[in-house]
Amino acid sequence: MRSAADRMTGPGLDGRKAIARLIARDIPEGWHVNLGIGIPTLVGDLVPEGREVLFQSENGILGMGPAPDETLADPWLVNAGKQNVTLLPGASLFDHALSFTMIRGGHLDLCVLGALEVAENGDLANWSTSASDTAPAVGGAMDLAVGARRIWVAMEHTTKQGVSKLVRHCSYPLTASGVVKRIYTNLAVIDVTARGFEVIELIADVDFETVQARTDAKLHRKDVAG
Amino acid sequence: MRSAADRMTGPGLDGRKAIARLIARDIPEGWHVNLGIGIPTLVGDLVPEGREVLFQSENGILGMGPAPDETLADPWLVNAGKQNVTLLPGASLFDHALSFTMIRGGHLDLCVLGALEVAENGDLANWSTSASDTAPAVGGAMDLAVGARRIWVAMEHTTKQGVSKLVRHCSYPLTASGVVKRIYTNLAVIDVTARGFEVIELIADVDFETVQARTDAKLHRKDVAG
Amino acid sequence: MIDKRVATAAEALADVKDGSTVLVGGFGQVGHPMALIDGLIEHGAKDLTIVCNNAGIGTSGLPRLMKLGRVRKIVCSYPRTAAVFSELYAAGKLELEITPQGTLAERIRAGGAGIGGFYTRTGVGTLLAEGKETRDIGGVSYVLELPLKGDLALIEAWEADRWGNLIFRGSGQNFNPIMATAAEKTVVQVQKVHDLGTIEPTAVVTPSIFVDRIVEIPYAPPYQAISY
Amino acid sequence: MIDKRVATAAEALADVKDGSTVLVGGFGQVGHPMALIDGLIEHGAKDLTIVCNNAGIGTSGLPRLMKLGRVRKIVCSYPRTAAVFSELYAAGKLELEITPQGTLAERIRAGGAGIGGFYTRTGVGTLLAEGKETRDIGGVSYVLELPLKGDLALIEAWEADRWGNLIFRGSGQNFNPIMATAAEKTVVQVQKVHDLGTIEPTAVVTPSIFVDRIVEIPYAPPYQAISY
Repeated sequence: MRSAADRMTGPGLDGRKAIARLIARDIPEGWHVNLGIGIPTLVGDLVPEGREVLFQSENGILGMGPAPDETLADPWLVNAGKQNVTLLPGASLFDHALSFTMIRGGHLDLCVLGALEVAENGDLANWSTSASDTAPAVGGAMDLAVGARRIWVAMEHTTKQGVSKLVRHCSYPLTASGVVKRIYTNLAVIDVTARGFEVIELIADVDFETVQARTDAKLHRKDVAG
Repeated sequence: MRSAADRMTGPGLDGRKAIARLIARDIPEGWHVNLGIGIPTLVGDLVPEGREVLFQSENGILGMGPAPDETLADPWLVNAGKQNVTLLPGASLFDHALSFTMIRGGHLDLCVLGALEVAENGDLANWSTSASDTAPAVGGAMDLAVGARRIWVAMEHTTKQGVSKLVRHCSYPLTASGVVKRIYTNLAVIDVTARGFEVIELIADVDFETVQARTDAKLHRKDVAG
Repeated sequence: MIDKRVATAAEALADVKDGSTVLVGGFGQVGHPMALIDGLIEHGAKDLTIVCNNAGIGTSGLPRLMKLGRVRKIVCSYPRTAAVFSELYAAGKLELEITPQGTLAERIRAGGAGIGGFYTRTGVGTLLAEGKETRDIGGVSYVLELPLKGDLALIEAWEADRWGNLIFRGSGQNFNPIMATAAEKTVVQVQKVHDLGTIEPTAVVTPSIFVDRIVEIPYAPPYQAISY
Repeated sequence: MIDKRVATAAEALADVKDGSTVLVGGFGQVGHPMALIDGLIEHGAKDLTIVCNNAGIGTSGLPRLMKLGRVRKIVCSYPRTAAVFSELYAAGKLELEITPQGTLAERIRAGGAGIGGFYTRTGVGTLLAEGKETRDIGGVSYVLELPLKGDLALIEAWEADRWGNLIFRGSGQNFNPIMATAAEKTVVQVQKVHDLGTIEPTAVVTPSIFVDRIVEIPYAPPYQAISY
């Protein structure tokens, strides 16, 4: 068992899996979902047995299955993070044009992304730390952020230095404006609503005040006005 | 044998086939060619034995073969004129988006179209007889006319009333501006050049003066200035 | 378990609203979803906008829908396939938006792909570009065309699985794969539904994400294969 | 007889000119034409613009081409895959045009499909839309993106026939089918060339019209399958 203090200083693989497991719990059957690199990728293996969820990868896969045993991996089949993957019965393979038709055309029910910062109006910053980045790389993040019907963010609540990643205004370059609908951290599950951040679930033994203390923006309690 | 007079009053099936045969003669091996409805469609069956030419149909076929025996026709396989067709070994089938990528993207070496009028600057009118057409229908003509690398026109030299279809300026609504490169009629083969219509071949026993008399625009002789 | 099969066209179309824009697949009669159009006729929805390359053939299907006065407008490239269309249009009882075939295809693809508009050379300087923005890009003239989306797409495929992966036969793809991407609800008429995994991942033409409902209609040749 | 096979990468690339824009397929190492890139290195062409989703991995292929100083500019979505790129870019020795991955794909498709430009929501309000036209269409903000074309496309497919019909394996399609449409010359590295007619018409992913030259490289797994 990891302590609340551990979760506050940032989770290891177990903690990251715990975040991913909450997300997997909340994805209904039948959704089409793209998973970003990092914690989001872990979601794919954690969907409850028997629930059919279709995972999409922007390099042309719909219907990815569990991660393969390394020795049995098909080297021709990789996901957006270039990791080997498997296919479920019913999977399909296609090119980048059709893949981004799915993404940009609003056909994905959900995309789960990592983030550097999320602002209380739903702004997302997850691709670059400055306008003078020495090696900027955006990948499919901007397309996914504007294209999927819902954006959920999976991230540690603070940086390793303890700085809140939930903010009033993003300081890093934006990926997209006003797109994040929900955030899963090691401390809480938080909806982005018209009034800002709304805590809908506290993780284990962490209380609301502790999460607020770690957050650089006002948190609201669900079902409590103001 | 049909007489020159026959050819001047408009060809029957034999005459239309004669025009199509000339076109088939002039298509080099390896070209990708779309054939319009009417005389152009006849070209497909007239390519000399052993010469590989790939015929495209805008409804998603590349590599059409000879017209099928009616009783053996595959009802799921039709060309742009909704006639049953066959496939050569090496054919491919695809959707309208990819078909018009071929067409609009400049990948066809040639499109052979029918016409109501062709002007000496290469303007093409082949889709509508007036702006108040009671049932206008354009099909793929405008896309083909601007997209293919070359437009050749196959048509009778004059209307049934004897009016020239080669004109100084089109009177019918345009399909596209300045796109026609060559015209095959029952009287002559005519290139559209910087100086206008240039006769490059006279059909059988018709002479230049006769063709000029039937043409409502100046004709130039190939290799003769002025 | 995801299972998009419904028993009848009537069930698949139960929630269609008056005033809907309906994308209808097919080129001529190949890939044209006759059973679903019959279902739409039965359903009774009116004031429809139909997007289809042709206006149908003969008196069944789209011509019947038009004859019944249920179509307000038709968007197509080549309507001159049905006498009913010509009569209604000449009588001013049917709006027509005529669009070059490749532009029609690209507008539907844009609708499905989240593209807000695109520039094409097709139609520049012609009647069909009148009232549209034209623009010089790199010394070439283009016309701006806007995306086309449907409330409903009615398409025909050859075979499917219960998730909605589709394969097509012969020249039956035509507008179907792009229309499947461009509507709120995509209903497919297929000749056979296979077990999941029967269709190879590389063979899938329309991935299941684009399909909402599947109606199985036993194997039969296209409604009518006419040369004209 | 149409036969697009050539014996070696060197022969297939003999006419590449300095200053060419080269579209290079692949996502990571899958579908990435390593043998053709080696051919390009051998050939010696310089002042190249490379369009590729990634900047390569390790020190072979694209990183080697960059290290040799033959690349002037790279257009991609995710270059942060090769240390060589980062070094050269930080040293100001390499131009970078970074493009969102879906916009990169759509720009290449537009290049191949004769589209003069298109509007996308991707990137609106971000650094990557700076200097680009933005426009309101139906109450939504879009940014105008222009087509990308190559003098040359280097792609990898799984199998082909002598006309150039292509099929792909696993996630090997990625950028390859669209790049094949968007270059003056498309050269393909395949693992096997079959007799004409062996590949079913419905199975063809890239129709032969888009392919100019085919180099057969015997079956082998992707150059490197690394997780990072």
